Amino acid sequence: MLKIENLRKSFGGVVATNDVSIEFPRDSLCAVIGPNGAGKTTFFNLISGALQPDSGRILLDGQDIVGKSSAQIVHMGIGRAFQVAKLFKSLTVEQSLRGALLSPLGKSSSLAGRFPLSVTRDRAYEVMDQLGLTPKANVISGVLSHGDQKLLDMALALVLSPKVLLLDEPVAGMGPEEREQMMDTVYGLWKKGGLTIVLIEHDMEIVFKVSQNIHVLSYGKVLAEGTPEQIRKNPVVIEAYLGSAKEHAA
Amino acid sequence: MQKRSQAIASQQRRKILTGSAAAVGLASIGLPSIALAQNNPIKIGMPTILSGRVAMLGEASRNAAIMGVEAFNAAGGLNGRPVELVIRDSKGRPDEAARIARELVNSDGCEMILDAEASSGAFGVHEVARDLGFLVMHTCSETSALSADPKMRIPNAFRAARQGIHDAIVGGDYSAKVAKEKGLTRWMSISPDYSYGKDTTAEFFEYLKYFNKNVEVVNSVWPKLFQADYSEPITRLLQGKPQAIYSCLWGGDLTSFIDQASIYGLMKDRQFFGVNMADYAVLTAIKAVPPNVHSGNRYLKSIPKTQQNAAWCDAYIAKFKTMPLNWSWQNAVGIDFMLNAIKKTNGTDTKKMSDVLQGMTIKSPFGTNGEITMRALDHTIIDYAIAWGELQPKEPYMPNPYMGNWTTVLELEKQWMIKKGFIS
Amino acid sequence: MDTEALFECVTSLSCLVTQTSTGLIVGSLLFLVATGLTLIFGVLGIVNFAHGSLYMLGAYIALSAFRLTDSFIIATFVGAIGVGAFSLFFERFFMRRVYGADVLMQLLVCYAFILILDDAVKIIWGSEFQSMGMPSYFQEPPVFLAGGVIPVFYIYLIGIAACMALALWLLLNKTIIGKIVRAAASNPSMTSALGLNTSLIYAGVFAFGGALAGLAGALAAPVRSMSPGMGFSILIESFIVTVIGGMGSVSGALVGALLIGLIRSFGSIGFPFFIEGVMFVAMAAILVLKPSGIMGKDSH
Amino acid sequence: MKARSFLQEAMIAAFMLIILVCIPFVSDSSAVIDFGIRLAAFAVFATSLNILIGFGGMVSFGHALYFGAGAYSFGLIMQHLDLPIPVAFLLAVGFCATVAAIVGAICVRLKEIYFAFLTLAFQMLFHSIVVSWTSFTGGDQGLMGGLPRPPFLGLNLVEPSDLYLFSMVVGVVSLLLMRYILQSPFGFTLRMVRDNPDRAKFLGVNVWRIKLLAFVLAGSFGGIGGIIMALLVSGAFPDFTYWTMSGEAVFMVLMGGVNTFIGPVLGAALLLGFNDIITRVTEHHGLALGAIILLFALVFKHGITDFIVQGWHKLTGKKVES
Repeated sequence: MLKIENLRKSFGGVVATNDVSIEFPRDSLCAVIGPNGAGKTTFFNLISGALQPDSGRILLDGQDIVGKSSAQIVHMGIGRAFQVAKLFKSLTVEQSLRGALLSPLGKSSSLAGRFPLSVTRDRAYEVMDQLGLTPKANVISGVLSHGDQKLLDMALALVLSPKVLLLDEPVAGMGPEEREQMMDTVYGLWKKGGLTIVLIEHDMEIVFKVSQNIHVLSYGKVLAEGTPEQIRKNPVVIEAYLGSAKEHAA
Repeated sequence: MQKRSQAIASQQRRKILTGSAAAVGLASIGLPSIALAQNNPIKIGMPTILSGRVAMLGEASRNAAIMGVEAFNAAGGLNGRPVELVIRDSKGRPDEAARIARELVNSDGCEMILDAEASSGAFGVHEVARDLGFLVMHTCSETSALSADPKMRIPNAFRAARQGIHDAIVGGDYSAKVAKEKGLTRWMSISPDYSYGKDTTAEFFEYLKYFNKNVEVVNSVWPKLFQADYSEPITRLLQGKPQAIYSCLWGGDLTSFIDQASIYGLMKDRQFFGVNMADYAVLTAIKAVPPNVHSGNRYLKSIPKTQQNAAWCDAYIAKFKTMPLNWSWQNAVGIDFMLNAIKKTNGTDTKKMSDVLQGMTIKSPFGTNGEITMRALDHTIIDYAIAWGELQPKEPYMPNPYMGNWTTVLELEKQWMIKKGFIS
Repeated sequence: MDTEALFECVTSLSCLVTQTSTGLIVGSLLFLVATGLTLIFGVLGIVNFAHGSLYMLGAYIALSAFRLTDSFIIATFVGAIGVGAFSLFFERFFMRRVYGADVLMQLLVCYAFILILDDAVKIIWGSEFQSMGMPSYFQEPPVFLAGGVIPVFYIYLIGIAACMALALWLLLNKTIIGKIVRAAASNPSMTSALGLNTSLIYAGVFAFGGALAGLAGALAAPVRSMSPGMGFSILIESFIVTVIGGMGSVSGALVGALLIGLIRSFGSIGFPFFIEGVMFVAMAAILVLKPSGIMGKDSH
Repeated sequence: MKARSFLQEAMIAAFMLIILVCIPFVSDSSAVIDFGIRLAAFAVFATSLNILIGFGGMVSFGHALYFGAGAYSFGLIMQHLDLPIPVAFLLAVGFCATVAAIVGAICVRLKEIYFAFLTLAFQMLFHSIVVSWTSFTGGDQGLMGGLPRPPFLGLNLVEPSDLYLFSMVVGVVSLLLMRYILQSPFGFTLRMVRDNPDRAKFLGVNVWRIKLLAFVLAGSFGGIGGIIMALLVSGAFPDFTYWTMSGEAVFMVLMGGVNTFIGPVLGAALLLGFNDIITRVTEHHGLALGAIILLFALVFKHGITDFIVQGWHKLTGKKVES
């Protein structure tokens, strides 16, 4: 489905992504974990076209997407939610989603007709139902609760029915039960099928619960890969985390 | 055009009807008709510049106009009907000037406009006058085109101000003589980079060469209007090594230039011909007028050397505690022409007034021989005093002026107009 | 476009000297005004559209001081300090309220003051243009250098500008105040976290920037006639300078000012009728190619 | 949010238009007529600027370029080619659109103050071209000799009353068009780009194209404002392209409020009104107008309409939205 080959990116001297090769199978729910500064977000930025890699290939269904603009990559079916929700603060939830649906229709710059276009209604409500945002349909994004903002952010990615959904720390800055709900939602989305989800997280517990495969990044390199059990036992991983913990302590 | 004139005519009719109706009414109650008269003064609108860098233009113009009106009213106005000036600031913006002119006529009940606007503003007001057909007297724009160019001419617009071409002819004549005496062949010029500056300079040199064949204009530099720093044009002048320099810079720009030029030693053993030097604003601002400076008269108490002029100047100073400027005498003349026309036609009808103004001659302290004429051909004044001469630092700033000879001026102006295709 | 005249000048030493010195003269006053503007932007992150009016105010205050004391030195100080004080008042009671608000609110407040100051000047000093006149001790014949001409007063003027530039550099890079100010510029929240009084720093910088404009106005007074509204043109020019040099960069202001000075002086030979046009082209070019300006460090 | 249909808005506009057109029959004071014409010009001009500032989040300091471009191109066409006014009108708007496309293509890549200064630079460039190209533009004195205004459809625009009618129709129709555009899919995409360009990118929106389109539209409508002004003063002047004119438009937008469509129209009315009244009553209009602007900047903050809307929502406890 999504295949990364020898991806490499460095800023000045620092190598943020060092010869990374990972494959995310169709309809899988995989996680990319790693201590802070492991290069997780850079990794997403490379896939979603926010950054261009120095070398390597990113294959979506066998097609190399390196060099394509973010916009093009979105159209090819990779959606992305952000660590810090990126929303349209002055638009309502419904407006945001129905606005998001314009570009796939090629209507972004169309002066004809009146917003919102009726054709966008059903899809928008479908997604709002899935994520439980329907009651908030007419609330301005800017005033949503933190949790709802994360949901809307995800909804914005989801509404374009991507093949692959990149989730950057979906539960960042949430309370315990909020986290639970969020992960249930994510899991529910995935269960419905037809969607490959890749999520970044450093809360390992959550990751272990939901994901099938886990890829551990550290200093831009793939440290380990495998099922939650394998990773849980893997001494290298533990070392990496403790090590980083030490650094933090120091 | 026809439709418009009818419109005006009908307006006039309405006025007269209401007026007479009221008169009858009052008369029947037995009030003296004078009561009615004082109730409705003749309003003259005056758009001018009272703020920003040329606010002094507005103040100098306003003062003179006020003097004229007060004299007229003191003398009983138009059989008891006083004249009232309605003065507005256009901030020097042509669109604002046009707007104010419209407003004055349309909603403030002004029956005519004394337009004390600088050139572009004057053109703005001129177009309003073309559209609305009221009587307008331009008093500050010296641009020849305003009245000389046939496509600008309209029957209801007049100009009581110097005209660039007149100054140029006299200036050329005078400077040519000086050039002969002092053997000045190598000339340069520094003038503001806008139409007044360009036209005036071109015209001056045209006549300088006409009167003196062996004059060579080496180069010209064109600072921007209101430029603060003249270093680069000054150094250009220094490099050109001219024997004489002509300039039609004016006001603050001229002062800055002189101040900066003198520390460069530019004025040293050179003749400077600055047409706008002999204006009290400049003469008083420049602490010491350098030697070898020649100028046209903008306004000087001593030119023309008559009691009337001196008296007017003293009265002005006494009233406003400031010296009159070029704009002052021009507005004094402008308002005089209007008031005379009102008296002559015994009313304010645009058509009638325009007719009498054509070719009208009035007594004026500023005429070469006590009189100024509003030329019928192009509705602009002639026979006003034009003099050139060398300056000294104190009154009388121009001790021995060379008075321009109007027969020559008119003769040459005629040729100029033919050459320009203004007349055939 | 008169290329051969330009070439001719560049090849003749005397012309080269004269035009270059002219460039310096035009540049040095511009620098004083622009550097204040750029400091304020760099530290407070606001564009002081009223900066030109502060320049005007400096000139007029200096004029009055000169007429009273007949000493140009005193006049210059009074001009600078007076405007500094006014700027402090302006910052404390008005600008402070629009920090953080978008640039438009700042524009609005500044424009209000442009209008008010122009009118105030007209009421206090009259609508007629004023001129201080050259103090006697500067009325010396100009200096001749390799065939080029440089007036004594302008040498003095360039000297002061150079000293100010040097002093500023030392102040910003070699003193604790400089460190604090630069810290405030880079990261206000951090400085306040360090227990430094940011609002005090802001007030100080604004007053100082204003004083520089006032100083420029005062220095220009002997050679430039004054009239209400004289701040307009200098404002636009200092915008060009700050943008070209890099908004927020003092060294940029210096480079930009000298650049504009030279464009003016040599432009008056090469392309006399389009100098302004060329300046705006330069400004546009910089913004397109390197928005952070010649000396600005690139944010992206 | 309960959105009105375009039809309803069209009705409202038509109704307003009828009222406006009737005003002269109620009071035939020509002051009202002149004010109406100028208001039409500036309302369209300010609203067009608000497409950029309010809905696009792009603060332009150089919008007068299009006001001037409209006035000059229209004026020159009327003077040199004898075309009927509607044709000249369309040509002039086309010219503005072209200029805006070129300038915009360069400008919209920049952000915030840099965008503002670049637009300013282009405007001043245009201004210095207008001033120095004397043979064609009349230089500092503007287009002289008046504009020929041949009657069309029974309208003789030399007559103030006819010009008033014309301006009202053009003004209201332009406003309605802009309203329509801002409610279109593009209009909301523009809001999305304003709120969060990054997110818009990740939804597949071509941000640059959206901004450019907004810039071109704003420029074209700005030109219409200039054309009306040119018709009123029967000429065009360099001041139309000077930065002070851009400033005025910005102030109108700010006074009226950036977050409502109608704000700038109100702002235009306010600023013109203040200006006219103040210049009537005092010679020190600088002080007066300055004080008023300060009041707006420090009290009403986001413009009079926001002030009202906010207040209203405080009462009704609803949230504000653009």
